[in-house]
Amino acid sequence: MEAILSEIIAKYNYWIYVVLMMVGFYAMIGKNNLVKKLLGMNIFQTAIILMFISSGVKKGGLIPVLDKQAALEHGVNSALINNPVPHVLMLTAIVVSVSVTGVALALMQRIYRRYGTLEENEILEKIDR
Amino acid sequence: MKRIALISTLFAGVLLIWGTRDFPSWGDPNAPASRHVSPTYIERTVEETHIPNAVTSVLGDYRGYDTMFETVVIFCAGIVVISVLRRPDA
Amino acid sequence: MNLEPSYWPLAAVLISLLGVVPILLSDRRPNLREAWTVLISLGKFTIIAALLPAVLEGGGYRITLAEVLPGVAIALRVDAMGMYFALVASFLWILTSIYSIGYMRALDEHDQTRYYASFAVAMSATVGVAFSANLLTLYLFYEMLSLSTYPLVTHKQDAEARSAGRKYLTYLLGTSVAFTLPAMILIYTLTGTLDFTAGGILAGKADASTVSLLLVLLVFGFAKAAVMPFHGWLPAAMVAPTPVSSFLHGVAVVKVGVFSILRMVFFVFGTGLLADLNLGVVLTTLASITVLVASLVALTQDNLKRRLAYSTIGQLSYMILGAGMLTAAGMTGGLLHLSMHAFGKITLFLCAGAIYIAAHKSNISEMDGLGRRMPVTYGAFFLASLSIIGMPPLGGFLSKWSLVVGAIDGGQLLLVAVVLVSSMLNAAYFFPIVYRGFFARAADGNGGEEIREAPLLCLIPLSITALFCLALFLWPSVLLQLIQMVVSS
Amino acid sequence: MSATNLHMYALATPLIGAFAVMVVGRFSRRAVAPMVLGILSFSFAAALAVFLQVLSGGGFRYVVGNWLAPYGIELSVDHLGSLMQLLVSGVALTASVSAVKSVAKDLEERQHLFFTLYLILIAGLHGLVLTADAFNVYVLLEIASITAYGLIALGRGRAVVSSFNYVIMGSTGACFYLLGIGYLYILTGTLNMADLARIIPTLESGAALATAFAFCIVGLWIKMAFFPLHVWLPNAYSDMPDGAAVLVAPLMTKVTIYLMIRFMFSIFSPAYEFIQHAGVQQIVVGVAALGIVCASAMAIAQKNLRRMLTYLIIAEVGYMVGGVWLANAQGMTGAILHIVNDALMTLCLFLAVSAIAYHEGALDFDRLRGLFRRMPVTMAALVVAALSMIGVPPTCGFFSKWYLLLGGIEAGQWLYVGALIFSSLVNAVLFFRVIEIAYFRTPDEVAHGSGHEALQVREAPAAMLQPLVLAAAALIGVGLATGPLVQHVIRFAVPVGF
Amino acid sequence: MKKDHSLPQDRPIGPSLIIEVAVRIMIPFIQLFGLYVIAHGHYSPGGGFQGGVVLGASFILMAIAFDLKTSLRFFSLRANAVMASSGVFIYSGTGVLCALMGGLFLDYSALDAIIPLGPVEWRSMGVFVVELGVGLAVTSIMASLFWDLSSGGDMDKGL
Repeated sequence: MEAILSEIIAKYNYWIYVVLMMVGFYAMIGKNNLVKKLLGMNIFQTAIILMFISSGVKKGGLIPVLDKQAALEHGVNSALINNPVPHVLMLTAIVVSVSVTGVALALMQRIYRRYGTLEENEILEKIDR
Repeated sequence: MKRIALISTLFAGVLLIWGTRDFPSWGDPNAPASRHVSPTYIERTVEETHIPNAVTSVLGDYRGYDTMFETVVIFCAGIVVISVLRRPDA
Repeated sequence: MNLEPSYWPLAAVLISLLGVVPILLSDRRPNLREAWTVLISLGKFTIIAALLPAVLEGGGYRITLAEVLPGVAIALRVDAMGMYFALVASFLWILTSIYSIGYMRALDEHDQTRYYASFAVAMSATVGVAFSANLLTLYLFYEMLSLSTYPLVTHKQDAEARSAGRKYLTYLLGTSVAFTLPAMILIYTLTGTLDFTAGGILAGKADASTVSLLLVLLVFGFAKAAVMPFHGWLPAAMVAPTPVSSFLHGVAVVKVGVFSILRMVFFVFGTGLLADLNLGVVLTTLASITVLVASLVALTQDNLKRRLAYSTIGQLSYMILGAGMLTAAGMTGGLLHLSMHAFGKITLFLCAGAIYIAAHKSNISEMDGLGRRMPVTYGAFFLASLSIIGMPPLGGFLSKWSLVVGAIDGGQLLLVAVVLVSSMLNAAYFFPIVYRGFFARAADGNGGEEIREAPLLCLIPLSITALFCLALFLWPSVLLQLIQMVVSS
Repeated sequence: MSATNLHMYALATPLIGAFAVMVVGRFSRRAVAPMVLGILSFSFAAALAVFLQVLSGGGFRYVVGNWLAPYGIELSVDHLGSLMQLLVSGVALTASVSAVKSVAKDLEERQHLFFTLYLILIAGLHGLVLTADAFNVYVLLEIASITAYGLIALGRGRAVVSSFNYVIMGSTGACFYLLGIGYLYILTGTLNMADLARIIPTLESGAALATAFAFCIVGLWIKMAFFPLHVWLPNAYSDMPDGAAVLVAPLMTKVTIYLMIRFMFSIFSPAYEFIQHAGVQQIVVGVAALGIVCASAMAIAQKNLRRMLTYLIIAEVGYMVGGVWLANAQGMTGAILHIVNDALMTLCLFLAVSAIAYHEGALDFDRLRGLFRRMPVTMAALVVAALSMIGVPPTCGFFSKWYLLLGGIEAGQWLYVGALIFSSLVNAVLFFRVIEIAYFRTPDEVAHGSGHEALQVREAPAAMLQPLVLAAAALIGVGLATGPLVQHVIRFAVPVGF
Repeated sequence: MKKDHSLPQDRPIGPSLIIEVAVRIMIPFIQLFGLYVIAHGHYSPGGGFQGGVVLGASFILMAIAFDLKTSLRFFSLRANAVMASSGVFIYSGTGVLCALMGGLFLDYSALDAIIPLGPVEWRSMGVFVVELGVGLAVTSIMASLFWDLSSGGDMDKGL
């Protein structure tokens, strides 16, 4: 019991992100409407971003922006400063997700202009005939 | 279709949660992610790059190669949107 | 056997391959094109004949082009067996190309350039198979032969020809990819090499079951040998123009199949290994069945070329039979039959072509009384069929005789019976043709008169080959010498 | 220019050239084609120089920005990497010669956009084959994918829909990969491949590692269209413009397979996949065999040459994944060799397709009648490529198939061996059907006496024939050079451990 | 700016004076802030992307408040394309320049050979140059993304 409780306290954030991921993933592959697929993709990517960021947290850590003079005179105690790497990685991931979203939106506009709908099954039957 | 999606989603989710078993607890300053490479950035950023903002120094210098391609990615996105939407037959 | 490096084998293979270029270039000028063809065929024969003396002295030539896999190169070598086959094939090519000039012109066929070009490619593939130094090279040229003969088989381009071509490729490519390639890789994994070495490379490397599996795979894999049940392509391929059938399906293609199987038996498995494991019986059973069944089927065919095709299927299995006996005389007979049958069968096909040109008849039942109109053709036909049946004083007698001797040496009296019975059957399906030709009254008296002999360009080659059936009985020394070198090694 | 940076120049030239093309193309259309060709030939020359340098001096590792690994991003220019870079730049150059023509015909209004994306895609592929950093792989994968989305969307008919499906599937794959990398980062705190490979064996956290491995590998499988995850590929590849297909079809899947090899052997180890989880290996090889069979069967059902080829690509992916997972040196050699050969084969096939489409338009089988009369050179090259696909020596397809079969027999994976042979037979059937139609069937208008121009020779422009002939020659050349290639290059790429 | 009253009236909500005035006042400050975020990225949270997005947002706001033509008047399509290309070019060009100066790719300290600031200082400078490039690219791409997506490619009028 004690162990389980501590486990929950230690990991609950990851589990929340996993649930968020499942939501996004299901929307991506299960939904019929293209917009919903795209939203699912964004949810999925957001969940991943959250997971990364939360992996960089240190209890009572400060933001990784130092005071130049202090750092030069008597170094820094890295244990008190949050891990910058996940932020960097996730900046990249955010940009990627923005780009993919933009591309997908543009494609969707063309699809709508061509087929007059965004429901996958309707599009497919329009293609067949 | 939906059933397959649901099953695969649940499978993935269970796998992921099972995977978190071995994770360090949240905010643990001794987690490998906080111990292995990142402290070096924080400690060295000022004397190696004169940039007190560790995020900027890692973004622009230590991992600048990533950032370059990330800029290229968004550039690509712009080009793709232009080429998809601004077309004669549109 | 000491093989000295030399570029001549490569030249022998390449000359007709490169000869394709001038043939294609002189597309518009038939005389020039056919002059090239004859010239190339003569050149090829000359080169190969020039290599002969060294081989007769027990030497030979070799050349390695590229080492493509560890321990396996694309390499050529000239040894007794290859020389024997190459000699026969390249000699017959000269006659066939002369004959096809007459034939194609008489019938005024279309796409003659394509015809001659693929013929030349097929020829280099054949010699390539003869001179291959290892299984990979042999496979390479084997596939090349299948592909280059495809346009010849489908020359007519009508629905029948297309389906025939489809059948042809399905059988030949299919078996080679499905059986030969795995067998080859299996051998490579077992021995680490694919080179042909006298006495075999598998000895001691594989257990009985593997060896027998390999044997069956390879016998069926080289479906050009038309061992039943993979014989269906041969009758189908008879839609091709007669020179093609005569040369490729009387000589080159089918003999390549048999040659490859014999190569396997002598140089990959090694007769010793087969004898130890008592696997000759596998070959002999398959062969005997094919011989008898094919001969029986041949009896029922009315179309002359189809009957000849089935006769070919039967005759091919004599050679495998001989190899399967694993006795010196038997092998001699098998190898000797390779050339004897080549000369005999090509004569028969050429005659069939001549009859078709002269009388436009392809069914035996319509050929009553033709013999009196075209005595030369029918004379040649008679000689050749005698040779194939195995009557003295014709070449076929020698080979069948040594086959029988071999069977007796091996104490396999059953095989003696097979040979004799099948010879009876041969007689049974050849004599009626000759008989009808000379003695039967033409069913319809009219229209027989204007039939004359075929053009000279057709007559000369077939008479030459017919005479060779006779000559080989009297002077077989060179061939026998080569064969002895193979068998003794 | 110092020699140590040559591979970076090979990468950066297309990248910088892309912006130049973007700007210059707005003002003059005519300048685009020569620029592209010049850029790519320089990049090819540089890649060739790097390859020779590696052949003589051995591979080396390169730290971008002069930050030592694991702090900076590291590139590994080893035998395999430089071979792949040579392949990428060579194929890109050859394809672009033909692409210039077909693009000028298909979408002359938006050439400069097309070639901007085209060059950035090439740069991304260069980066992918060089990088030794797990996260960098993700970014570059996205670059390659986004440009590919754009190139596909430029295509005909329902291209946008295919492209959108590709977007969804591709981002799923990318997200999976990123997720796996995230798990690895949380466990190890590093992203450098060598560093990961050093740390991973010391971890005793099996569950998280297995999860990370599973998600990364599945993500890559989605990107490479491995059998059950292949649904996006046929539409996407058959709808994109020919100019793009000649680049994307040969390279994308192959480079992803190369990434899988890198991931499996540079981050994880053969011991991890094949010894600790031997069951998985059996399953994957089985699935690969199944994929080969199914893809070949689906290829038979197609009525259109281009679609048929797309299904064959899926089958070939099965070859290579299976070969890698055979877990022995022969299979590995076969897989790497087949990456090269299959890239060349696919290049040759798609070049032929685009050359045919240049005049004929659609590629349904009944449109191919009498094509041998009209385009003899193109069809001859197509035949060579077909023989290579079937696996007839001395074309290169035979030798990689040889190694794969060797590995399959060595590993006792008879299912896989059977699948390979089956697919070779199916290829024979497929291609000889095409050849027969193109060779013997005469077009209807000719059959009706009229319209003999259908039998006149009307080849594609020389700019499309030269690369085609070159590729066909390369098929035979590489086939004959297999021995040295394996001896001097691929031998070093096979990971130690088996 | 008289011609603002000649704006197309066919939008669901006509031009609303309050919004337009407010936006006209805000935009300079937004852009200033964007530049600050880019420039001050070394010493405070910020950098090329963040600042670029803010700058792009200013044009997007312009397009929303007035209409697309207005924002295009301040930021033409051609300038946009050139800025985007040059932004990315600055970044990759810096990398190649470092290589050409005899260092490794993206090794800013090699630029010391051009203007001697000291290798370490050059690293900071290089990062700044690079961030500028990123800012340029992100600004223009953000704007063009919005224009294209909102007008479906034909740049007549926004939402």
